[in-house]
Amino acid sequence: MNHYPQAWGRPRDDVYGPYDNSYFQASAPQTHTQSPAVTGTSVLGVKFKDGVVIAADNLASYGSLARFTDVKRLRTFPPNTVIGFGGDVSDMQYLDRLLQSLDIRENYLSSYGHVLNAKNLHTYLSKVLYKRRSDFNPLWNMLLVAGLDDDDKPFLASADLLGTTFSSPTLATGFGAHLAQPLLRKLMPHDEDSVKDVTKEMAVEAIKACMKVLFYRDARSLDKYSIAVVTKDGVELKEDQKLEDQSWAFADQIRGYGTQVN
Amino acid sequence: MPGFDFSNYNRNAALHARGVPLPKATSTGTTIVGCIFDNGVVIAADTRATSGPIVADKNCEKLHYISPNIWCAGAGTAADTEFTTALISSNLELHALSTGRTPRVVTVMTLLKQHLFRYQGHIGAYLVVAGVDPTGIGLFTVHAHGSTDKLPYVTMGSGSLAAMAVFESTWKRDCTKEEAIKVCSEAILAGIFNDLGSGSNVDVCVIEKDKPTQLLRNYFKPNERVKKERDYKFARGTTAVLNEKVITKEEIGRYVTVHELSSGSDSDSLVVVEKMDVDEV
Amino acid sequence: MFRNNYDNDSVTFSPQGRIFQVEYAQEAVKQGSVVVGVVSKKHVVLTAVKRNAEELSSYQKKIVGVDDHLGVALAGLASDARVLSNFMKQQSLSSKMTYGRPIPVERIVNMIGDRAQSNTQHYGKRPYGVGLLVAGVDDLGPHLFEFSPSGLTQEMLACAIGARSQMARTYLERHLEEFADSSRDELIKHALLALKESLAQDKELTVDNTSLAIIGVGEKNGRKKLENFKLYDGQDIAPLLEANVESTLADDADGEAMETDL
Amino acid sequence: MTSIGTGYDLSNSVFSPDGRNFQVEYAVKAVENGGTSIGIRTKHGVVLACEKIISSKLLKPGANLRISTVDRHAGVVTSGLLPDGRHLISRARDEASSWRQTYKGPIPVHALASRMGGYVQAYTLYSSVRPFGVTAILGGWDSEAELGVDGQVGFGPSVGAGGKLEDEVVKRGGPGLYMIEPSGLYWGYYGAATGKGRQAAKAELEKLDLASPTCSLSLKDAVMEAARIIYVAHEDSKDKEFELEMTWISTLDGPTKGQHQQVPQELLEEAEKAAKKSLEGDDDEEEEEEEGDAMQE
Amino acid sequence: MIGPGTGMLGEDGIHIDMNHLKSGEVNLGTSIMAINFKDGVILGADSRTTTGAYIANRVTDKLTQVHDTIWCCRSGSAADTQAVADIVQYHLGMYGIMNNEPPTTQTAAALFQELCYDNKDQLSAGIIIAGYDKRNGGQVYSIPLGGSLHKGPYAIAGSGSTYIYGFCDAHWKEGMTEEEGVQFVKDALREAIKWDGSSGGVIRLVVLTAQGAQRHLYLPDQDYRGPGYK
Repeated sequence: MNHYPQAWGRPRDDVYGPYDNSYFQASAPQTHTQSPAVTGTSVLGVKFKDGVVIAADNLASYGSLARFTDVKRLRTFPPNTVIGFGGDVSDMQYLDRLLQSLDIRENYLSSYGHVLNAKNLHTYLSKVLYKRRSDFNPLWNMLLVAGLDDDDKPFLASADLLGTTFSSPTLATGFGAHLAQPLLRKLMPHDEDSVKDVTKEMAVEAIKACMKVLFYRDARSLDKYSIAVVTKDGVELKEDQKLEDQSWAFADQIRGYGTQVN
Repeated sequence: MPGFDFSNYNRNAALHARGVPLPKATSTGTTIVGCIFDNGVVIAADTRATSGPIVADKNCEKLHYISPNIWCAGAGTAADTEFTTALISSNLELHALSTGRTPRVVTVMTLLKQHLFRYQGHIGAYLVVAGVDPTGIGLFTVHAHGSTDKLPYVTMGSGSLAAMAVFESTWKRDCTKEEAIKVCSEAILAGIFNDLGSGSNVDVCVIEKDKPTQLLRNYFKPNERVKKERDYKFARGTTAVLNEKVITKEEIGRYVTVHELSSGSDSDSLVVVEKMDVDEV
Repeated sequence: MFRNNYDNDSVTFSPQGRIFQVEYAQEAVKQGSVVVGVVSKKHVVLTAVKRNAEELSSYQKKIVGVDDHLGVALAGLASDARVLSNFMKQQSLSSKMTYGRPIPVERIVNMIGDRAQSNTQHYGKRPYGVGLLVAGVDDLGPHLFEFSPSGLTQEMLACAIGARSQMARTYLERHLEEFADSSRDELIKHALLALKESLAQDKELTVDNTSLAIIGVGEKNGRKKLENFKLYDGQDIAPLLEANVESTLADDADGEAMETDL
Repeated sequence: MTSIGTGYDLSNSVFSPDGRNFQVEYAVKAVENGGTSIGIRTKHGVVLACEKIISSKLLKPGANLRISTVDRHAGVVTSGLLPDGRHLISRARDEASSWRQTYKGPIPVHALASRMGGYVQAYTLYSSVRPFGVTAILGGWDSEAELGVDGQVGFGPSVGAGGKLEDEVVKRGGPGLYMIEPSGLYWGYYGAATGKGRQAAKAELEKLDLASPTCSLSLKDAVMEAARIIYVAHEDSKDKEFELEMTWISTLDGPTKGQHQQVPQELLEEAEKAAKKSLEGDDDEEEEEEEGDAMQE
Repeated sequence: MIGPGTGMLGEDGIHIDMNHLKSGEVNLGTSIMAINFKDGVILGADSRTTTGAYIANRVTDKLTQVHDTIWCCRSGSAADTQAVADIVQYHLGMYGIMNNEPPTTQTAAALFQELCYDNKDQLSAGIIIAGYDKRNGGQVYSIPLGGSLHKGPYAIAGSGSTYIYGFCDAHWKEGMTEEEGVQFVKDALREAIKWDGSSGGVIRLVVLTAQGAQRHLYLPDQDYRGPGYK
């Protein structure tokens, strides 16, 4: 036994060999564990026979505070992909810039005529997200990628902060997964086989109905939203839409919480 | 990697886990203040250094030299204030030599805040920076995390609330040197008497335009130690002698073996000890 | 060859603005056996004459498959070509991994071009001593590129490099108009005939010394589908030689310009 | 070339006793052997054009583009060693992208020129590298619109930002044309030319009176002129066939919306036709203006 | 909001850690804002700096100049925001020299965002950037805790801002005159100071227009009516 605390309570060096001091870390490990600050809520997406409809509201919350009400969470990538972001807004902006630099690289700098379609972008984004989560420094987002695949067929898939990917004819992130997905699935009773029977109008209607339900029942939602229709011909993006035909008038029938009638 | 080495931290954590209490760093639970007057600036400090509940030093120096016309009062971890100010002072001297200009107070303030910010508050130095330079009179506070404030009168340390109370009630604009010294020393006295972390004497430093800086060490000694009226010593003869027996050197031979050393040998006293055999009694 | 002061390295310009080291490297390409490439609207063909070091040794590798949609033929230092083709394999794989898309041909060609250029501008490096014909198919169709040690890359309709390749080029120039609409078989025939032009007087195209590769745009259910890189080597090439070379041997018995320029 | 062979021209970064860097001058020679490239700057945008000598009949027509986009709003054409040109362009793209990463917006054209010049200059400083064997012409358009910050969300007041001055003196974007030489030197130009036919091209450019504030050249006129000038400049090497390649960048309300793009095929063909015609017209009144090899310092 | 599947967050939304100052750190528990008006922008702030409940500085200047006509309002850790502002000031100074033209407000916002986003784990800084230049007019950007960047007609931040969301939304008008703008900012900050214990002291304003920067000061003992600007 000697005065080195490293040696206390362990077998003697002269008998069992020297202690491996590397177990005493010289510095604390670097950590990135972060939590999101300013966040967006659900993103919804539905395929239809010629393309995809995608929507998200315009709110960025700070905890329960409705901090910014003009945040456009649908971002387009030329020529015909739309990405919807949920989760941290600063990370959304980071990804947006990342996609912009990719756009410049792909569509401006290199040989003309090659495009990255939604499927390519989704692959790319999921790799970015997975890389960051493997560095224990996740990008705190859940996103939907809407557009077309290699065969110009509708493409819709999600990726999240863990790098998990998912694809389905209807998708919803966040609260939408609970509130909107059941409604959207009614539109597509036979999953992928139903896509060919769904028109653009049906898809838009379904999305609008879901946005309304989310506004009624998601405490972090807003009645202003953006909606985009992606087809072979390009992207038709409408920002600053307002929810219509809301149902509140029945409130006048409600008196008290039980026996009260007046 | 530059920066702190945390291996001692790990060792201490290991010790602590085994029940060894961690030693307390000497922290200057302190009152320090500064005040600008018409022709310069005064800073002042108490002189108590504490280590937990123990007064480690009754008359320490908390006013640190930076350059002839710039001084710092330090609160927080004593070693950190001491070495941080010494480091900045040294760098400033080199800077002054290479530029051939008298150093500025804002330079000191900037060097300090950038140094402290880099260490994210782990260097526990809370400082009042004061001085006179060609651009005028400067008075700043620098917190351990690297934030700074510019004010006409400032206080820091555990006694800063008591001291600030004095300033807030008696400070007035455009005061003279004498008034500044007075309000500063009174603010320190408020700290000494009302804050347990502060005590002992008042040190004052007066930095004036175009005049040599005056360090008024122990400007006030309000806690002079007076002779104790009583003491713990027993007067000679308090204990009665019941009997007395003198044992001579020869008689020691009964208990120990005594060897005479030849004066010619070059063996030293240590050797003597080793040669001494002790008998069992 | 006469020696001048300006040819010691690739970082010295001659007073005429030439870089001799690069020009010498281009000579190394002419030492290699001939390779020919031809492109039509649907296909791209590479073909090459392989040499063997001695009677009993194996024949060299002249055509390397890089990916399903990409291959190169080389003339010059084979080990330099290996470095470049390995690099191309990595880049191609990385594109598939990151974007789920085969890398566009022009882009990968530019990458090796840029690599080669840096070897001509820094002391202590030497230019690559190899010329490549890069054949590939992407969204825009089949492509044929020539790569040279200077880092210059050019898209060609047809090309031949290597020893005595001038004869092949003469053949290609003469038949240039026919290539675009050639069928798969016709294109192979043109490639082999061009190759044959460059043979030394006493040489024949045989199953041992001839390699041929083809990539194409096929069709499946009305959609474009890649016809993967296919290499004909050894016995595989026998039917191609039989169908194309032997027959014409009789036709062109009078033999045009069999003289060599060496 | 009096000092050729005295040994001061064998290494880059070495001055001769009379203060010249021969390797840089030799690099200029490489440029002078290259195909002609020109740029024209008008109030409405910039046109870049180049003469691509067809070295082989086997080259694919219309492929092998020589004018490159560097960022959405800027393009570069080079004369001289083509692979060196690609190297410089690749660097210019990196500069544009790193600017975006820091400042989250497009790089101003003058800043891009400055960075390209700095990079080229660095290759004249060391004996371990050789200078670029290219002269690059950079054309771009600084957006006249209010620029956001890349990735930003939200907007200012719907009535527009307060206190904006509509004054003429307030600079609001505009065209930029720069030429970067192998020495790293660069100047801004109204009309720039380099490569084999530069002398003839310069003479033609000067006739356009581009520097005059009253110059009324429209962007389409500039395209027509650019094509004609390339044809004029090609006269000296008539025996070789060539292809004309042109790109342009217009104002935001112009045909390219502030982006660097290829001149559309129809316009290109129209311009080529007109160029050929005008050449047939004044074939005999050829003038040879010998101009000092300017701006070599 | 991230839904189930990510497994990190509760049903009730996102938990914001407002309290991640290092112990003993000086906090700008603050009310700050900036608005766009007819001729430019106005920045405003209270003057209270606290450590815990103690007011370490009652006349703080939270309006910081980072270039000639680009200023910012700081909230959060005093040390962090001072360090960030100092770095941005340095870069904007370099930009002006290197490019022979003054940086725009966008440039400043981009630099602030880069620092706040990349170092989000180390910083607690909520910053509003407001600037004026002749070409782009007045512009207001806000960077909240996570490091996102938001442009707006006006921005409010700091602990006191939560009390005046309603006030600002109700009283906001676009294209106000300077007097109206000053009154709006002053009234809003008065409310924030009134209800937020971490805000207090004097009200400082900076008006940025083509005429340059103009400071205003309003004192509590004059009922925030004066002295105004000199």
